[in-house]
Amino acid sequence: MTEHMQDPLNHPEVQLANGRAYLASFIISMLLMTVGLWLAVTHITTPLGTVLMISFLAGVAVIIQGYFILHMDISHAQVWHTVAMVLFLPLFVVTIGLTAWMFHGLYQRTMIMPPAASSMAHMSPMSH
Amino acid sequence: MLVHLQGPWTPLLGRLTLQQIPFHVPILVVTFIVVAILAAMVLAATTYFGKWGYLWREWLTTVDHKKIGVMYILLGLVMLLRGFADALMIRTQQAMAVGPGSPGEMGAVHGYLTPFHLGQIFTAHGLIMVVFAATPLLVGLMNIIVPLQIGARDMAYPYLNALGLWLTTAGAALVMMSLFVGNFAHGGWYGFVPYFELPYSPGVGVDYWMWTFQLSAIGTSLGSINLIATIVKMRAPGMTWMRMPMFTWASLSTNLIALTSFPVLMVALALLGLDRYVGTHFYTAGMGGNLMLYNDLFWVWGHPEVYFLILPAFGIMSEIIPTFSEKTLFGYVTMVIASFAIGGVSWGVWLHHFFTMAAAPSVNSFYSVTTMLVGIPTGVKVFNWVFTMYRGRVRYELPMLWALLALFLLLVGGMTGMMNAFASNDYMWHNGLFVVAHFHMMVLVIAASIFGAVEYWFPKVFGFKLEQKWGKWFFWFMIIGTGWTFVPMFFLGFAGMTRRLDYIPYTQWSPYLHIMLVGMVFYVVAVLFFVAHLYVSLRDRVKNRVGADAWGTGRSLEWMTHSPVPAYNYAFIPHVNVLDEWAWRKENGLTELHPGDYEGIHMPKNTGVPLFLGMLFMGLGFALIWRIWWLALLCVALIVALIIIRSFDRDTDMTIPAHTVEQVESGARDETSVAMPTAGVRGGTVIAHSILQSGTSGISGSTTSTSPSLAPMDR
Amino acid sequence: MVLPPALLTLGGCSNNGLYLLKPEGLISHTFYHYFILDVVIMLLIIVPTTLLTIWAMWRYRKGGKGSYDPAWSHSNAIEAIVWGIPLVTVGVLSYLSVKAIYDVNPYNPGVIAKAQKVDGGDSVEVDVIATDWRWLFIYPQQHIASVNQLVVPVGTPVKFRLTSTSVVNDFLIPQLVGMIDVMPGMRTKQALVADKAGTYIGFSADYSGAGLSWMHFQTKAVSAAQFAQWVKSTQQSPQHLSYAGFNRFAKPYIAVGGDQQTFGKVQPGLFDYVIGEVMHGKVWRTPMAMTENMVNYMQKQRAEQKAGDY
Amino acid sequence: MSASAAQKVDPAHATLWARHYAGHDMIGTRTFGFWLYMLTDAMVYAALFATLGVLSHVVNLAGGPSSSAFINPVYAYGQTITLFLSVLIYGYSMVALKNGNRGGVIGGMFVAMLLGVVYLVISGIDIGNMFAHGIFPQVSGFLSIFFTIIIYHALHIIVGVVWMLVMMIQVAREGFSANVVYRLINLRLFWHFQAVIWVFVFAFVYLQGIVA
Repeated sequence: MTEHMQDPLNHPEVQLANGRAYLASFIISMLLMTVGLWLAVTHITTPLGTVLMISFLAGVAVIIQGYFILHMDISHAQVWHTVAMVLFLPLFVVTIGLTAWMFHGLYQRTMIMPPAASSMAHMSPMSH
Repeated sequence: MLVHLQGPWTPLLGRLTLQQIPFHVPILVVTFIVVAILAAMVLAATTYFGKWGYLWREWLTTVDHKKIGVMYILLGLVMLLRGFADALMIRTQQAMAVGPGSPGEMGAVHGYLTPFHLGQIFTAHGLIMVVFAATPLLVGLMNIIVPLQIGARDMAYPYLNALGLWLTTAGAALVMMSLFVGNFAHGGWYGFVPYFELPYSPGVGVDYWMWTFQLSAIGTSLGSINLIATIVKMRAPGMTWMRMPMFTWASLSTNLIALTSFPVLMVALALLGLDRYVGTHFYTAGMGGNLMLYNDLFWVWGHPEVYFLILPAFGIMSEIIPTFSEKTLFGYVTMVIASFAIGGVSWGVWLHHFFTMAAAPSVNSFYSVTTMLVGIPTGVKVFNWVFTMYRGRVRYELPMLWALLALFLLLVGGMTGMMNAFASNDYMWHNGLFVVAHFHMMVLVIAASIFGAVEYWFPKVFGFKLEQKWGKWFFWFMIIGTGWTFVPMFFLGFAGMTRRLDYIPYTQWSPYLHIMLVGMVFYVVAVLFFVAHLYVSLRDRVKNRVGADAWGTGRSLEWMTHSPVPAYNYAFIPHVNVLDEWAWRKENGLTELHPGDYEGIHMPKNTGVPLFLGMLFMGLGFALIWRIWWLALLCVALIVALIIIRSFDRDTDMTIPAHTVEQVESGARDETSVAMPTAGVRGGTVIAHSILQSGTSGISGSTTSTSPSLAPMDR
Repeated sequence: MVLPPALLTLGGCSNNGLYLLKPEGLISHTFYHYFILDVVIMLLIIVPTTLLTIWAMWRYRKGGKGSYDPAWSHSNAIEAIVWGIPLVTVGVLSYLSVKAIYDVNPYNPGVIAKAQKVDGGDSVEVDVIATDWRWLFIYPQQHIASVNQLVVPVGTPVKFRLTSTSVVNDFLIPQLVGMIDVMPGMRTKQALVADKAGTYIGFSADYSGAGLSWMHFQTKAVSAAQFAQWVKSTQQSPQHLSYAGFNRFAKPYIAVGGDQQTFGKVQPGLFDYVIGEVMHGKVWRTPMAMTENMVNYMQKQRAEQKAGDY
Repeated sequence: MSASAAQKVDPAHATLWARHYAGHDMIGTRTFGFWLYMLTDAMVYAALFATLGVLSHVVNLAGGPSSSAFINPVYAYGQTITLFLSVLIYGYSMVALKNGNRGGVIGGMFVAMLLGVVYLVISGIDIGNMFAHGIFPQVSGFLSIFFTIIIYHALHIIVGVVWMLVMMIQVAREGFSANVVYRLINLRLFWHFQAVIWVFVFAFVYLQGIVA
């Protein structure tokens, strides 16, 4: 637990703060989100097209933010942060993707809303 | 109240009433009396010998990774015994309750346990063995060994380390509390929905289960962050990735699994909690919930968790087998790759825990194939261990015996695992005893490795070896018990018998159940031998004193420092030149541990905050289980306040002065005798090997209230 | 380690209850076929590995005859073999596993589809509703229902639709067909063909609460003529099952005595109706008193419920 | 491998001890661990989004309203602006830290915190409106996960606000000690990470909710 005796402000993770990068990140992500909102509200393309476009915009925004404000790069100070994130990324995809795949099939195979159900709801009990 | 509760509720005590204390269950009353007597004896002894101060200073407030590890292992052993007692009850109940004519005792319909009571027992057995026995045992071992193996003086976050321990302990304490206040969940350790929803499990049992699970999950996640950061950031100079010992590699991959998977468990449990407390519809059958979602989320964690447990076991085997083969591990690079391959594949196999869910055949095929892929790196590991023994000089001491037992059990477990991965087989015996027998083979791999690791590293931590005679009796009875219990269980699997029955309708199955009882008797005797083993070892501890390199053929860095390890681990941080640094130094006669003047060592100071936080979390859990809202709010407020107050504390570190280090080191060196082991080390001798002349320690640090004594463990 | 299996073989050669090893249906035969293949292939690997391990342990023990070479820790040839053997094995097993999954796929088992293509012919439909803790088998074509007893004709494909009222169960008849989850608010499918007349045990394999151990049923495989006879006699049964009656029937009930019964007439569409009700939030909750003191509850329940009309 | 490698190192000239080893980089270790924690939190979100994916089928509405029927994107857009702005200001506060400007750090953090409070107020109004229209988490499986995600995110903002309050006091009391500095960096990671998560929440809960 020996500490660096030097000034903590000289630490590379303090020094990487960058006002211009933060501003750029703010402007670009605001822009992307605004476009996304506009797409969603105006219904300018098909629902699927809009969903894909919004996903794309979100992806770009996240990459921009990851680079500019989370400082994900391979500099000496940040490389392990980046490695950790890269290790996690496929797991996010696996968790969401495989789950979606499994349940898409499961809904088709098991979640049949019986057509008769609603009409039977007020059926009188059978007499015998 | 947000949801409809059966039974009374008052603002002051929530659902807690006097009826929740099970006076009417004789088994629990007897258990309570025994536990109370034992607890009173321990408390009285501590008071009588005046050890409260010592306990507080040296253990309860410690942030030393070795002591925390020892406490983890103690917790694990205690819970292992509890889990074993549960297993005994399950086996006896099933053997008694065969056929419609089997009589019922003590208010049970068949056998001597009611279905509700047996349900609690098998739930507790599973949960305890997985998260409160195996996990603490392995986490404890990693805690002790990993910093030593990478040449670090401590973990990255000593305070967090203590917090992880006390959160896990809080969870374990709640499980034990459920014995005497209220009841535990009664549907299986991994929980079923919608069975665990309020309409079908109206009592507090599921809440106990949920919060204990959650606490241990938080504790383990914190631990995994700590171990990963320690390995990534705190390796000694020269300890490059490819010079790390296998156990450290295994710890890294296993903690990566924990780090990534435990959050999903927390979500799975939290959503169930929302259903039970707030009345949402995540897992309900109706109202737009999806009950299979729980299984999905749970096993997204649950399967990686299996490898979280097995990988450290593999790491232990990879340390023990080379040491007792007096030879380098075969295929080091391959072993590293295999560890990470297992960790990686573990993330894509979880559906095999619910193959019978009616997923599309393409989905089941995918998961069947990915599951089988695990067999490849596992097979490689087995072969590599065998080739480590090849051209070696294998010594059959206790740690090696355990490691080899683990190897053979792995062959059985691996084979049956491949049979389970074959989905058409699984359709037939899913939820059946074949699966149960299979995973008990695997957890016995873990158990055997843990016993091996305890034998192997015990002298490193305490400075003396465990004796061998009683240990061998323990070993052989464990083997016989295992064969006698689990071979019939495989047969019952072929009989189609399913899990968690408290009454066995088919009398054809009874011979197998009765044979298993014999196995349980062997296990009981084995436990007695284990106790004798510990007792005799403690009694003869002076005789069994060892020096740094306890087995004479240690290879990795931890064998380079004194046994027992001083608080600061290494007086001088070693510079690592090769893989198996210590073996290399011994070969080249570089075993002198005193290269120059001692320096002051900066260490973290002990603190009681983690212990208090653990207690508060236990209070929070208790309050939430019984829905005592005021207490829950109070605990949350205190937890937040305590964390903030602690963050203002500037006095968290201390420096061990150079002269104290010198005193400790020369004390350890004085004990070194000239006796040289010839134990198979090529060239050179082992200077650090020592035999203690007397029982009294040469090491005694100051024991003021703020700084811990530097003697690593009490002798 | 050797003793217990030896005892087992001595113990019960004739009727040892190892149901999975005595398949009597098309699906279970298919399972058995692949099971044997799987075991044989695995043993081809495991047995030599075990022998190799024992040989290494003996040969290279300290003081033994093995040569000692502590520096030896790498060999490309061995590495290739140790990766190669598991790789090939897993490849072969994966192929077989996928093939087996399609052969016994519960929704449309390859083997039954193939058999039907050859034989043609009808199939019998059965709607299965699992309650806490009984099995209700509805024959929608025949408008009859049977509790805790499944009667199927030999040689004819039987196609199941399954659902549950409250919690998840697993439908299993070890000698005829493997498990499929039976889930509330959801509909799963299963299919089987019985090869031989006989009575087979069937039960729920997933934990569903206190009554699980008693939640088993008889499967009677009978000839086509006997089946028709059984249908006819059941249709004479004076007991009828309407939805309102089902609502009472589905209340938690532990069938300690097997408790078989039949219904001569069943309200059409009952199966779909139950799924719809559950999807709309209907629950048959378990009373707390029942979980905690089951014996009293069972006695009270048996006094109340004397196989009444639903 | 080891033995052959061992022979390559000349024992006579090998360095055996790391004398005057300065120890590990304390700030870097602390922030790395915190980053690992943030990634586990991201995994929590991944699990929640997987849940959202599963519970977005028409069956999961259970007769309740679909998201397009009740989401008012004006509020969510307002939250986007305040959160991103707060993150930007916190960034400037970190620039002030780089320059050793104590007043700048405290001032920036104060504004960032206020914006966080504004975010919470908007979120509160939005959720309050939904509740007023009978749209509760208990209505359907879909609404359960919808509210869980947005409330979980709001809880993070609350934690961030409290943390900023604590850090402002610590900076004022202690100045830039190593402990304070690593906490400021961790808080930066925490706060900036909320913006990244919000991108997902905004895009996949709100915007796609309107489209669906």
